[in-house]
Amino acid sequence: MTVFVSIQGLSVSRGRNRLFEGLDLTLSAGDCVEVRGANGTGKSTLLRCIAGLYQDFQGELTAEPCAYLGHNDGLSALLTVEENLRWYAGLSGGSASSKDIAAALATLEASHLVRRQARALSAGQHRRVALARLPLLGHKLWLLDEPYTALDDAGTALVDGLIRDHCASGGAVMAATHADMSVSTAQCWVDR
Amino acid sequence: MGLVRLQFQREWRLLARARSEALNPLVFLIMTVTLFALALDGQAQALSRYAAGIFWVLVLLSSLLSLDGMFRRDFEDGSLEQILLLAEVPFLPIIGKMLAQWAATGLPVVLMSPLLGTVLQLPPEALGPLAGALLVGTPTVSMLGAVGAALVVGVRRGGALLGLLVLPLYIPVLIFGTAAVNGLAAGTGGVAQIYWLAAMSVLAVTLAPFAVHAALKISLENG
Amino acid sequence: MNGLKTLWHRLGSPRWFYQMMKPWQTGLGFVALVALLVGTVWGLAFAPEDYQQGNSFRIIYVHVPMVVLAQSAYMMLGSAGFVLLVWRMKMADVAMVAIVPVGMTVTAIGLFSGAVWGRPTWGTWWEWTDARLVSTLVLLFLYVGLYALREAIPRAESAGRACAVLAVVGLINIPIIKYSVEWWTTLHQGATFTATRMSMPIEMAAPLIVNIIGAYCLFGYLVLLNMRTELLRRERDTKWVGALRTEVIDGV
Amino acid sequence: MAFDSLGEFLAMGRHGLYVWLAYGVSVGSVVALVVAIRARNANIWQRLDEEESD
Repeated sequence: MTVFVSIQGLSVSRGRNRLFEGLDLTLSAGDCVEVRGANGTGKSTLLRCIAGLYQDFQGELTAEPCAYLGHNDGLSALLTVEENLRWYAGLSGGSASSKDIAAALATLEASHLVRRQARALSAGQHRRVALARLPLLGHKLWLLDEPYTALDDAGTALVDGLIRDHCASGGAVMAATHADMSVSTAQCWVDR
Repeated sequence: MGLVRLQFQREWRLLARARSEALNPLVFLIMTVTLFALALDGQAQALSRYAAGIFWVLVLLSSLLSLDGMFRRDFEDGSLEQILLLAEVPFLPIIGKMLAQWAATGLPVVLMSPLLGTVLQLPPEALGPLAGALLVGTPTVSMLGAVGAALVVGVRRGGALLGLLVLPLYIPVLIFGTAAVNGLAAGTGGVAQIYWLAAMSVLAVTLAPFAVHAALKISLENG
Repeated sequence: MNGLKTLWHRLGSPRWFYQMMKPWQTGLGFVALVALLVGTVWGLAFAPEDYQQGNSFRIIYVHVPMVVLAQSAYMMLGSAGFVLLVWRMKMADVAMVAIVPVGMTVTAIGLFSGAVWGRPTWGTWWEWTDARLVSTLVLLFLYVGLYALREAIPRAESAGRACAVLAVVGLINIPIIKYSVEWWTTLHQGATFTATRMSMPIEMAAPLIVNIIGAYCLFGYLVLLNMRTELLRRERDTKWVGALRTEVIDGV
Repeated sequence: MAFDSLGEFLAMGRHGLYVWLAYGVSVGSVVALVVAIRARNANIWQRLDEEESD
């Protein structure tokens, strides 16, 4: 049972106020943890710490390389959906054929957007394309910061399916959300 | 090396799609050269004596325009942090980005320098040395500028601050660049300065990626 | 070797630094006061007149110490930046915060006194052929850049590390800048000798050495005081600062 | 003593203006710097007292 993330006594403070302290957590294959807490209590900061983007923390933290989806979708407005996804696959060391890209988009029912420039997408479509890159990156650990923003019900169901399949095939997911996730296996409250 | 090419192609495609934005620094250079020529054209003889220095200063100033936007668009749409996250060796995409920035600003300046040099009344025998000195000197400008750009990418209205941080570091390039052109044109020897420019470019190309990487990690922390 | 290691770790702890550096601070303060008084009076009143420049050369006793100090302060900034980036030692950031304003003021003084010295010697308020004056001007730009960058970044931790990167990059560029400026000034030199670089008999040089030592002690005093103040500001919520407050009646 | 009288010392040959201008501003700036840093320290202590009392 490979462990993707292990955290002991993690505490983070922003300036002089402390966001959270003494956080313990382990994430292994098949886990899907919901990170919960009121606004501004450090949910995003926790994910950024695990992803390695934020180093100002005390405590023990070891994590595998991960695929991270932040508040902004990380899509270049002037590039088409295909160009964005091909760049992502190449960046993470792999490569993506048109078939892989089509398959990834299909899981989120966004295949028809493949030729469109990112700036021409609606917020929901933009988010779906951003999520579509996850299977292409070849990382088992996914860190998602509010994945459901701007998604309609159909979109939310598709994302749940994506996460369920990923966990089933030995991956692990940590998602910061405001509402209960149907696919989550555990909850982690940062502000309790 | 694949990552360098991958990032270079991506930057080049982005520049091609936002052609006007990519050409702004060059248009700025052409305009400012014309302004100087208009202001001083009366004393053609005097202008040619200072043309090399004027041209180098304008190249340095126009580079600030392109550098300011170098990381800003990727920072705002979130793809910049993905480079640091996903790339096995983050220095390679950074080098790809810097080469693309040089190719979009440094190279065109070198190619246009004969034309703009004559506008500034530079004697014909000085045009070759000008192009050569620019070719060897502009990589340092792009590389050091990239460090400054990475430091101010998270700062609102970082453009003015970028100038303050980077222009003092450009002074050796300005001194040796101007001396090289004047020396070679007058035949009194400017080759040593060309070697200096080349040495600085090699030093910048090897060290700047580390500084840019450190600066980007810092700027992304409060992202 | 492990004595050094424990010292390194101790240096890192704010409380230890605050208390252990107090005697060094006051000591350096007194030595600086005495040395600068002696050196200045000696240089102004007792050192012999320069046969070429007359008495205007006495400005050397304030100009040279300030310029030398300005350069060493930037070296310290660069190394503190390196320590901050590599070992993530918070004390290095405190040191940088303390050094920048002192270094900037010292550079400005060196620049001003050098310019005033130029007036009687070369007849101009600003002398482009004096390599030390020009490189001091560039050094001032580097200090202002560091100061502006720290002001521009809201988050204290990021501002500290960003300044560290800039200080290290600046440090690597300083020798290149100095060489190019020196080469450039000799290019425009022509006949005039550089008045500020002269070989001096011992009775002229002695007060200068005393003043340079005094300047370094003053710098040590100011930086230590500034660092301990910054530590108080950063650690004001901690228990040891609370305890300090109840103990101490008059403050410093 | 390199000068014969106080008057001559102040005159500094014909360079009095420059020598005293340079020293005046330099010493003035150093003193101002010392005062500013000591004031910053005292200010921190004073702010600590205020925070403690409220």
